[in-house]
Amino acid sequence: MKVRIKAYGIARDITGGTLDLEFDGQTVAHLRKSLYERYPALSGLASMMVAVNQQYAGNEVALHADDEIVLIPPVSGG
Amino acid sequence: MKVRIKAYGIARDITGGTLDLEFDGQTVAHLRKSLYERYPALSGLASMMVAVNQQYAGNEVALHADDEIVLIPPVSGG
Amino acid sequence: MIKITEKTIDVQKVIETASSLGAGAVNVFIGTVRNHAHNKNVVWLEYEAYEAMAVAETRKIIDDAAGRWPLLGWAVSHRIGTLKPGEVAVAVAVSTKHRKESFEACQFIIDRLKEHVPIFKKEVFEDGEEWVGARPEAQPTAQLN
Amino acid sequence: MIKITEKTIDVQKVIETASSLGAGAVNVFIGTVRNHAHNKNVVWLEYEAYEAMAVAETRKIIDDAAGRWPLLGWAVSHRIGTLKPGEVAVAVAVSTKHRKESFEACQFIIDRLKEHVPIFKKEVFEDGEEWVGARPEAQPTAQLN
Repeated sequence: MKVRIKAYGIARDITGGTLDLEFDGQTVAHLRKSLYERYPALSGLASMMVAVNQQYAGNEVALHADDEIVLIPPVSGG
Repeated sequence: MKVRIKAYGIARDITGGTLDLEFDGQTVAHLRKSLYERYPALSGLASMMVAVNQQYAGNEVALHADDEIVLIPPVSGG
Repeated sequence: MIKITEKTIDVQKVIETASSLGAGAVNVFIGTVRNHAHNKNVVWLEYEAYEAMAVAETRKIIDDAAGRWPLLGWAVSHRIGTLKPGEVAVAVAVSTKHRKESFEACQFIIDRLKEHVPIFKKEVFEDGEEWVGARPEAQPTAQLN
Repeated sequence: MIKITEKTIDVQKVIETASSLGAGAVNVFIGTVRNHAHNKNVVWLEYEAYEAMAVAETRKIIDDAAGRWPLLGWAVSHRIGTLKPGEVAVAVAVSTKHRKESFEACQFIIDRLKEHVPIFKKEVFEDGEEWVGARPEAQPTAQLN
Protein backbone atom coordinates (compact mmCIF):
# COMPACT_ATOMS: atom_id res chain seq x y z
CA MET A 1 0.00 0.00 0.00
CA LYS A 2 0.96 3.63 -0.23
CA VAL A 3 0.80 6.15 2.60
CA ARG A 4 1.97 9.61 3.43
CA ILE A 5 4.11 9.90 6.56
CA LYS A 6 5.18 12.86 8.62
CA ALA A 7 8.12 12.77 10.99
CA TYR A 8 9.26 14.92 13.94
CA GLY A 9 12.53 15.63 15.68
CA ILE A 10 15.43 13.40 14.79
CA ALA A 11 13.12 11.22 12.66
CA ARG A 12 12.44 14.29 10.54
CA ASP A 13 16.17 14.95 10.22
CA ILE A 14 16.68 11.34 9.06
CA THR A 15 13.74 11.06 6.67
CA GLY A 16 13.52 14.65 5.47
CA GLY A 17 10.07 15.29 6.96
CA THR A 18 7.02 14.41 4.93
CA LEU A 19 7.42 11.37 2.71
CA ASP A 20 5.31 9.05 0.59
CA LEU A 21 6.05 5.40 1.19
CA GLU A 22 4.91 2.41 -0.80
CA PHE A 23 5.32 -0.95 0.93
CA ASP A 24 4.07 -4.52 1.03
CA GLY A 25 1.47 -5.26 3.72
CA GLN A 26 -1.18 -3.38 5.64
CA THR A 27 0.05 -2.93 9.20
CA VAL A 28 2.35 -0.75 11.24
CA ALA A 29 4.80 -3.68 11.37
CA HIS A 30 5.03 -3.72 7.58
CA LEU A 31 5.45 0.03 7.53
CA ARG A 32 8.29 -0.17 10.04
CA LYS A 33 10.09 -2.87 8.06
CA SER A 34 9.98 -0.76 4.92
CA LEU A 35 11.07 2.38 6.78
CA TYR A 36 14.03 0.69 8.43
CA GLU A 37 15.18 -0.61 5.04
CA ARG A 38 14.92 2.81 3.45
CA TYR A 39 16.30 4.75 6.46
CA PRO A 40 18.60 2.44 8.42
CA ALA A 41 19.44 5.30 10.82
CA LEU A 42 15.90 5.03 12.24
CA SER A 43 16.77 1.69 13.82
CA GLY A 44 19.56 3.40 15.76
CA LEU A 45 17.08 5.48 17.76
CA ALA A 46 16.35 4.69 21.41
CA SER A 47 12.72 4.19 20.36
CA MET A 48 10.38 5.09 17.55
CA MET A 49 6.65 5.12 17.99
CA VAL A 50 4.20 5.31 15.15
CA ALA A 51 1.08 7.40 15.67
CA VAL A 52 -1.96 6.70 13.53
CA ASN A 53 -4.68 9.34 13.57
CA GLN A 54 -3.11 10.94 16.66
CA GLN A 55 -2.96 7.73 18.70
CA TYR A 56 0.12 5.69 19.47
CA ALA A 57 -0.30 2.54 17.35
CA GLY A 58 1.06 -0.96 17.99
CA ASN A 59 2.62 -3.10 15.26
CA GLU A 60 -0.63 -4.96 14.67
CA VAL A 61 -2.66 -1.88 13.76
CA ALA A 62 -3.96 -1.92 10.19
CA LEU A 63 -3.32 1.15 8.07
CA HIS A 64 -5.47 2.90 5.51
CA ALA A 65 -4.35 5.12 2.67
CA ASP A 66 -5.75 8.29 4.18
CA ASP A 67 -4.57 7.72 7.76
CA GLU A 68 -2.57 10.46 9.47
CA ILE A 69 0.68 8.59 10.09
CA VAL A 70 3.42 10.19 12.12
CA LEU A 71 6.85 8.96 13.23
CA ILE A 72 7.57 9.82 16.84
CA PRO A 73 11.15 9.46 18.02
CA PRO A 74 11.93 9.58 21.78
CA VAL A 75 9.93 12.39 23.33
CA SER A 76 11.68 14.93 25.52
CA GLY A 77 9.18 17.56 26.50
CA GLY A 78 9.34 19.46 29.74
CA MET B 1 11.14 34.48 90.14
CA LYS B 2 9.42 37.11 88.07
CA VAL B 3 9.27 37.18 84.29
CA ARG B 4 7.44 38.96 81.53
CA ILE B 5 5.55 36.74 79.12
CA LYS B 6 4.04 37.40 75.72
CA ALA B 7 1.37 35.19 74.18
CA TYR B 8 0.02 34.66 70.65
CA GLY B 9 -3.17 33.40 69.12
CA ILE B 10 -5.62 31.73 71.44
CA ALA B 11 -3.07 31.96 74.27
CA ARG B 12 -3.20 35.73 73.91
CA ASP B 13 -6.99 35.66 74.01
CA ILE B 14 -6.83 33.62 77.23
CA THR B 15 -4.09 35.56 79.03
CA GLY B 16 -4.71 39.01 77.63
CA GLY B 17 -1.37 39.26 75.82
CA THR B 18 1.66 40.53 77.69
CA LEU B 19 1.73 39.62 81.36
CA ASP B 20 4.11 39.68 84.31
CA LEU B 21 4.18 36.44 86.25
CA GLU B 22 5.76 35.75 89.59
CA PHE B 23 6.18 32.09 90.46
CA ASP B 24 8.16 29.61 92.57
CA GLY B 25 11.02 27.88 90.79
CA GLN B 26 13.36 28.60 87.91
CA THR B 27 12.35 26.39 84.99
CA VAL B 28 9.81 26.22 82.21
CA ALA B 29 8.06 23.46 84.18
CA HIS B 30 7.53 25.82 87.12
CA LEU B 31 6.34 28.54 84.78
CA ARG B 32 3.80 26.19 83.21
CA LYS B 33 2.47 25.09 86.60
CA SER B 34 1.90 28.68 87.65
CA LEU B 35 0.34 29.61 84.29
CA TYR B 36 -2.09 26.69 84.33
CA GLU B 37 -3.19 27.66 87.85
CA ARG B 38 -3.75 31.25 86.86
CA TYR B 39 -5.28 30.50 83.42
CA PRO B 40 -6.92 27.04 83.59
CA ALA B 41 -8.13 27.46 79.98
CA LEU B 42 -4.53 27.07 78.77
CA SER B 43 -4.58 23.41 79.76
CA GLY B 44 -7.49 22.86 77.41
CA LEU B 45 -5.36 23.63 74.36
CA ALA B 46 -4.20 20.88 72.01
CA SER B 47 -0.65 21.91 72.86
CA MET B 48 1.23 24.85 74.28
CA MET B 49 4.91 25.36 73.64
CA VAL B 50 7.03 27.83 75.50
CA ALA B 51 9.68 29.68 73.52
CA VAL B 52 12.63 31.17 75.35
CA ASN B 53 14.74 33.65 73.43
CA GLN B 54 13.11 32.53 70.17
CA GLN B 55 13.77 28.83 70.66
CA TYR B 56 11.25 26.18 71.63
CA ALA B 57 12.15 25.28 75.22
CA GLY B 58 11.59 22.01 77.06
CA ASN B 59 10.32 21.86 80.63
CA GLU B 60 13.83 21.51 82.05
CA VAL B 61 15.09 24.81 80.60
CA ALA B 62 16.15 27.34 83.27
CA LEU B 63 14.71 30.83 82.99
CA HIS B 64 16.27 34.21 83.65
CA ALA B 65 14.49 37.44 84.48
CA ASP B 66 15.34 39.09 81.18
CA ASP B 67 14.54 36.14 78.90
CA GLU B 68 12.15 36.67 76.00
CA ILE B 69 9.42 34.22 76.99
CA VAL B 70 6.55 33.54 74.61
CA LEU B 71 3.55 31.22 74.82
CA ILE B 72 2.94 29.38 71.55
CA PRO B 73 -0.40 27.64 71.14
CA PRO B 74 -0.90 25.14 68.28
CA VAL B 75 0.61 26.65 65.14
CA SER B 76 -1.48 26.76 61.97
CA GLY B 77 0.50 28.59 59.33
CA GLY B 78 0.18 27.90 55.64
CA MET C 1 14.20 35.25 51.01
CA ILE C 2 12.03 34.64 54.05
CA LYS C 3 9.24 37.14 54.34
CA ILE C 4 6.35 37.64 56.76
CA THR C 5 4.19 40.35 55.28
CA GLU C 6 0.86 42.14 55.65
CA LYS C 7 0.84 42.85 51.93
CA THR C 8 -0.53 40.69 49.14
CA ILE C 9 2.04 38.02 48.28
CA ASP C 10 3.64 38.53 44.89
CA VAL C 11 3.90 34.90 43.75
CA GLN C 12 5.84 35.86 40.62
CA LYS C 13 8.44 37.57 42.81
CA VAL C 14 8.71 34.49 45.02
CA ILE C 15 9.28 32.33 41.94
CA GLU C 16 11.86 34.73 40.50
CA THR C 17 13.72 34.87 43.80
CA ALA C 18 13.90 31.07 43.94
CA SER C 19 14.96 30.66 40.31
CA SER C 20 18.50 29.92 39.22
CA LEU C 21 20.17 29.68 35.82
CA GLY C 22 21.62 26.28 36.71
CA ALA C 23 18.19 24.91 37.65
CA GLY C 24 15.96 22.86 35.40
CA ALA C 25 13.08 22.69 37.85
CA VAL C 26 11.15 25.05 40.05
CA ASN C 27 8.43 23.76 42.33
CA VAL C 28 6.02 26.19 43.89
CA PHE C 29 3.44 25.63 46.58
CA ILE C 30 0.75 28.22 47.10
CA GLY C 31 -1.58 27.98 50.07
CA THR C 32 -4.81 29.84 49.46
CA VAL C 33 -7.77 30.69 51.66
CA ARG C 34 -10.64 28.30 51.04
CA ASN C 35 -14.15 29.67 51.00
CA HIS C 36 -15.36 27.02 53.40
CA ALA C 37 -14.16 24.87 56.28
CA HIS C 38 -16.05 22.38 58.47
CA ASN C 39 -19.00 22.85 56.08
CA LYS C 40 -19.25 26.51 57.01
CA ASN C 41 -18.58 29.58 54.92
CA VAL C 42 -15.31 31.28 55.74
CA VAL C 43 -15.84 35.03 55.75
CA TRP C 44 -12.21 35.83 56.38
CA LEU C 45 -9.08 34.50 58.07
CA GLU C 46 -6.77 36.25 60.45
CA TYR C 47 -3.14 35.24 60.58
CA GLU C 48 -0.70 36.42 63.18
CA ALA C 49 2.96 35.52 63.58
CA TYR C 50 5.59 35.65 66.25
CA GLU C 51 7.66 37.23 63.55
CA ALA C 52 11.27 37.04 64.69
CA MET C 53 10.92 33.42 65.66
CA ALA C 54 8.84 32.57 62.57
CA VAL C 55 11.70 33.79 60.40
CA ALA C 56 14.28 31.91 62.49
CA GLU C 57 12.30 28.65 62.43
CA THR C 58 11.73 28.94 58.69
CA ARG C 59 15.46 29.49 58.24
CA LYS C 60 16.14 26.25 60.16
CA ILE C 61 13.73 24.38 57.89
CA ILE C 62 15.44 25.76 54.78
CA ASP C 63 18.86 24.81 56.14
CA ASP C 64 17.55 21.33 56.86
CA ALA C 65 16.11 21.03 53.34
CA ALA C 66 19.36 22.30 51.81
CA GLY C 67 21.18 19.49 53.63
CA ARG C 68 18.83 16.89 52.14
CA TRP C 69 18.45 18.16 48.59
CA PRO C 70 20.78 20.26 46.42
CA LEU C 71 18.75 23.46 46.41
CA LEU C 72 19.84 26.07 43.90
CA GLY C 73 17.37 28.70 45.06
CA TRP C 74 14.43 29.11 47.41
CA ALA C 75 11.97 31.66 48.75
CA VAL C 76 9.22 31.59 51.36
CA SER C 77 6.63 34.28 51.88
CA HIS C 78 3.85 34.12 54.46
CA ARG C 79 1.03 36.58 54.74
CA ILE C 80 -0.34 37.89 58.04
CA GLY C 81 -3.37 40.03 58.83
CA THR C 82 -6.84 39.66 57.38
CA LEU C 83 -7.27 37.43 54.31
CA LYS C 84 -10.35 36.82 52.20
CA PRO C 85 -11.15 33.55 50.39
CA GLY C 86 -8.98 33.13 47.30
CA GLU C 87 -6.09 35.15 48.70
CA VAL C 88 -2.61 33.65 48.99
CA ALA C 89 -1.59 32.86 52.57
CA VAL C 90 1.79 31.30 51.81
CA ALA C 91 4.06 30.73 48.84
CA VAL C 92 7.09 28.45 48.87
CA ALA C 93 9.35 28.02 45.85
CA VAL C 94 12.53 26.02 45.36
CA SER C 95 14.68 25.45 42.34
CA THR C 96 16.86 22.41 41.76
CA LYS C 97 18.67 20.78 38.89
CA HIS C 98 16.14 17.97 38.49
CA ARG C 99 12.40 17.89 39.01
CA LYS C 100 11.96 15.11 41.57
CA GLU C 101 14.07 16.88 44.17
CA SER C 102 12.16 20.13 43.59
CA PHE C 103 8.89 18.42 44.53
CA GLU C 104 10.41 16.69 47.54
CA ALA C 105 12.15 19.77 48.91
CA CYS C 106 9.14 22.05 48.44
CA GLN C 107 6.81 19.58 50.14
CA PHE C 108 9.26 19.11 52.99
CA ILE C 109 9.44 22.86 53.57
CA ILE C 110 5.68 23.47 53.59
CA ASP C 111 5.03 20.38 55.74
CA ARG C 112 7.60 21.50 58.32
CA LEU C 113 6.43 25.09 58.16
CA LYS C 114 2.91 24.05 59.07
CA GLU C 115 4.19 22.00 62.00
CA HIS C 116 6.84 24.24 63.49
CA VAL C 117 6.63 27.89 62.53
CA PRO C 118 4.83 30.10 65.07
CA ILE C 119 2.06 31.44 62.89
CA PHE C 120 -1.54 31.30 64.03
CA LYS C 121 -4.72 31.25 62.02
CA LYS C 122 -8.21 32.21 63.08
CA GLU C 123 -11.17 31.29 60.88
CA VAL C 124 -14.02 33.74 61.00
CA PHE C 125 -17.40 32.29 60.03
CA GLU C 126 -20.75 33.98 59.72
CA ASP C 127 -21.71 32.71 63.17
CA GLY C 128 -18.43 32.69 65.09
CA GLU C 129 -14.70 32.26 64.96
CA GLU C 130 -12.10 29.65 65.80
CA TRP C 131 -8.32 29.44 66.22
CA VAL C 132 -7.40 26.59 63.90
CA GLY C 133 -6.03 23.51 65.66
CA ALA C 134 -6.15 25.15 69.06
CA ARG C 135 -8.47 22.64 70.69
CA PRO C 136 -8.04 18.88 70.81
CA GLU C 137 -9.99 17.37 67.89
CA ALA C 138 -13.59 17.16 69.02
CA GLN C 139 -15.68 14.24 67.82
CA PRO C 140 -18.47 15.86 65.84
CA THR C 141 -21.28 13.87 67.45
CA ALA C 142 -23.72 14.78 64.70
CA GLN C 143 -21.56 12.78 62.28
CA LEU C 144 -20.93 9.71 64.44
CA ASN C 145 -23.62 7.64 62.79
CA MET D 1 -6.20 24.98 29.68
CA ILE D 2 -3.73 23.03 27.59
CA LYS D 3 -1.50 25.27 25.55
CA ILE D 4 1.40 24.70 23.17
CA THR D 5 2.85 28.10 22.41
CA GLU D 6 5.74 29.87 20.74
CA LYS D 7 5.34 32.80 23.12
CA THR D 8 6.90 33.26 26.54
CA ILE D 9 4.88 31.30 29.09
CA ASP D 10 2.96 33.51 31.47
CA VAL D 11 3.36 31.51 34.68
CA GLN D 12 1.04 33.80 36.61
CA LYS D 13 -1.68 33.14 34.04
CA VAL D 14 -1.15 29.38 34.33
CA ILE D 15 -1.49 29.65 38.12
CA GLU D 16 -4.61 31.79 37.88
CA THR D 17 -6.21 29.41 35.41
CA ALA D 18 -5.58 26.48 37.75
CA SER D 19 -6.79 28.27 40.87
CA SER D 20 -10.17 27.69 42.44
CA LEU D 21 -12.02 29.35 45.30
CA GLY D 22 -12.65 25.97 46.92
CA ALA D 23 -8.98 25.06 46.83
CA GLY D 24 -6.55 25.46 49.69
CA ALA D 25 -3.51 24.35 47.70
CA VAL D 26 -1.96 25.08 44.36
CA ASN D 27 1.15 23.23 43.24
CA VAL D 28 3.10 24.52 40.30
CA PHE D 29 5.94 22.91 38.42
CA ILE D 30 8.06 25.06 36.15
CA GLY D 31 10.62 23.47 33.85
CA THR D 32 13.34 25.91 32.90
CA VAL D 33 16.23 25.75 30.44
CA ARG D 34 19.48 24.96 32.23
CA ASN D 35 22.62 26.73 31.12
CA HIS D 36 24.55 23.48 30.88
CA ALA D 37 24.02 19.79 30.15
CA HIS D 38 26.54 16.94 29.92
CA ASN D 39 29.16 19.42 31.23
CA LYS D 40 28.72 21.59 28.15
CA ASN D 41 27.26 25.06 27.84
CA VAL D 42 23.77 25.12 26.37
CA VAL D 43 23.52 27.99 23.91
CA TRP D 44 19.86 27.44 23.21
CA LEU D 45 17.22 24.74 23.00
CA GLU D 46 14.78 24.02 20.24
CA TYR D 47 11.46 22.45 21.05
CA GLU D 48 9.03 21.15 18.51
CA ALA D 49 5.68 19.47 19.04
CA TYR D 50 3.28 17.31 17.10
CA GLU D 51 0.73 19.78 18.33
CA ALA D 52 -2.66 18.17 17.84
CA MET D 53 -1.49 14.93 19.39
CA ALA D 54 0.47 16.70 22.14
CA VAL D 55 -2.73 18.41 23.24
CA ALA D 56 -4.71 15.15 23.03
CA GLU D 57 -2.11 13.18 25.02
CA THR D 58 -1.90 15.90 27.65
CA ARG D 59 -5.67 15.84 27.94
CA LYS D 60 -5.53 12.08 28.59
CA ILE D 61 -2.98 12.63 31.34
CA ILE D 62 -5.15 15.30 32.96
CA ASP D 63 -8.19 13.02 32.78
CA ASP D 64 -6.15 10.24 34.35
CA ALA D 65 -4.95 12.58 37.13
CA ALA D 66 -8.49 13.82 37.74
CA GLY D 67 -9.55 10.21 38.27
CA ARG D 68 -6.85 9.72 40.90
CA TRP D 69 -7.01 13.02 42.78
CA PRO D 70 -9.89 15.47 43.29
CA LEU D 71 -8.56 18.28 41.09
CA LEU D 72 -10.35 21.58 41.43
CA GLY D 73 -8.40 23.30 38.68
CA TRP D 74 -5.44 22.71 36.39
CA ALA D 75 -3.46 24.23 33.55
CA VAL D 76 -0.56 23.08 31.37
CA SER D 77 1.44 25.28 29.06
CA HIS D 78 4.40 24.08 26.98
CA ARG D 79 6.67 26.31 24.99
CA ILE D 80 7.97 25.45 21.50
CA GLY D 81 10.55 27.14 19.32
CA THR D 82 13.92 28.53 20.40
CA LEU D 83 14.56 28.92 24.14
CA LYS D 84 17.53 30.46 25.91
CA PRO D 85 18.82 29.36 29.33
CA GLY D 86 16.57 30.59 32.13
CA GLU D 87 13.43 30.59 30.00
CA VAL D 88 10.36 28.58 30.98
CA ALA D 89 9.81 25.48 28.84
CA VAL D 90 6.79 24.12 30.66
CA ALA D 91 4.46 25.13 33.46
CA VAL D 92 1.98 22.79 35.14
CA ALA D 93 -0.37 23.94 37.88
CA VAL D 94 -3.09 22.11 39.79
CA SER D 95 -5.31 23.18 42.63
CA THR D 96 -6.84 20.85 45.19
CA LYS D 97 -8.50 21.11 48.55
CA HIS D 98 -5.48 19.81 50.47
CA ARG D 99 -1.77 20.18 49.83
CA LYS D 100 -0.57 16.58 49.62
CA GLU D 101 -2.80 15.80 46.66
CA SER D 102 -1.66 18.96 44.88
CA PHE D 103 1.96 17.78 45.00
CA GLU D 104 1.07 14.26 43.92
CA ALA D 105 -1.16 15.30 41.03
CA CYS D 106 1.27 17.91 39.70
CA GLN D 107 4.19 15.48 39.81
CA PHE D 108 2.10 12.80 38.12
CA ILE D 109 1.19 15.16 35.30
CA ILE D 110 4.74 16.38 34.60
CA ASP D 111 6.17 12.84 34.88
CA ARG D 112 3.65 11.50 32.39
CA LEU D 113 4.02 14.50 30.11
CA LYS D 114 7.74 13.87 29.83
CA GLU D 115 7.14 10.22 28.98
CA HIS D 116 4.20 10.37 26.63
CA VAL D 117 3.59 13.72 25.01
CA PRO D 118 5.07 14.11 21.50
CA ILE D 119 7.33 17.08 22.12
CA PHE D 120 10.97 16.98 21.04
CA LYS D 121 13.94 18.89 22.39
CA LYS D 122 17.23 19.64 20.69
CA GLU D 123 20.12 20.97 22.75
CA VAL D 124 22.41 23.31 20.86
CA PHE D 125 25.93 23.54 22.29
CA GLU D 126 28.82 25.70 21.21
CA ASP D 127 30.27 22.75 19.29
CA GLY D 128 27.26 20.82 18.07
CA GLU D 129 23.69 19.82 18.75
CA GLU D 130 21.75 16.81 19.95
CA TRP D 131 18.16 15.61 20.06
CA VAL D 132 17.64 14.79 23.72
CA GLY D 133 17.10 11.09 24.44
CA ALA D 134 17.13 10.15 20.76
CA ARG D 135 20.04 7.73 20.94
CA PRO D 136 20.36 4.77 23.29
CA GLU D 137 22.44 5.87 26.29
CA ALA D 138 26.05 5.69 25.13
CA GLN D 139 28.70 4.67 27.63
CA PRO D 140 31.02 7.67 27.74
CA THR D 141 34.26 5.72 27.37
CA ALA D 142 36.32 8.62 28.68
CA GLN D 143 34.58 8.16 32.03
CA LEU D 144 34.79 4.39 32.31
CA ASN D 145 37.84 4.38 34.56
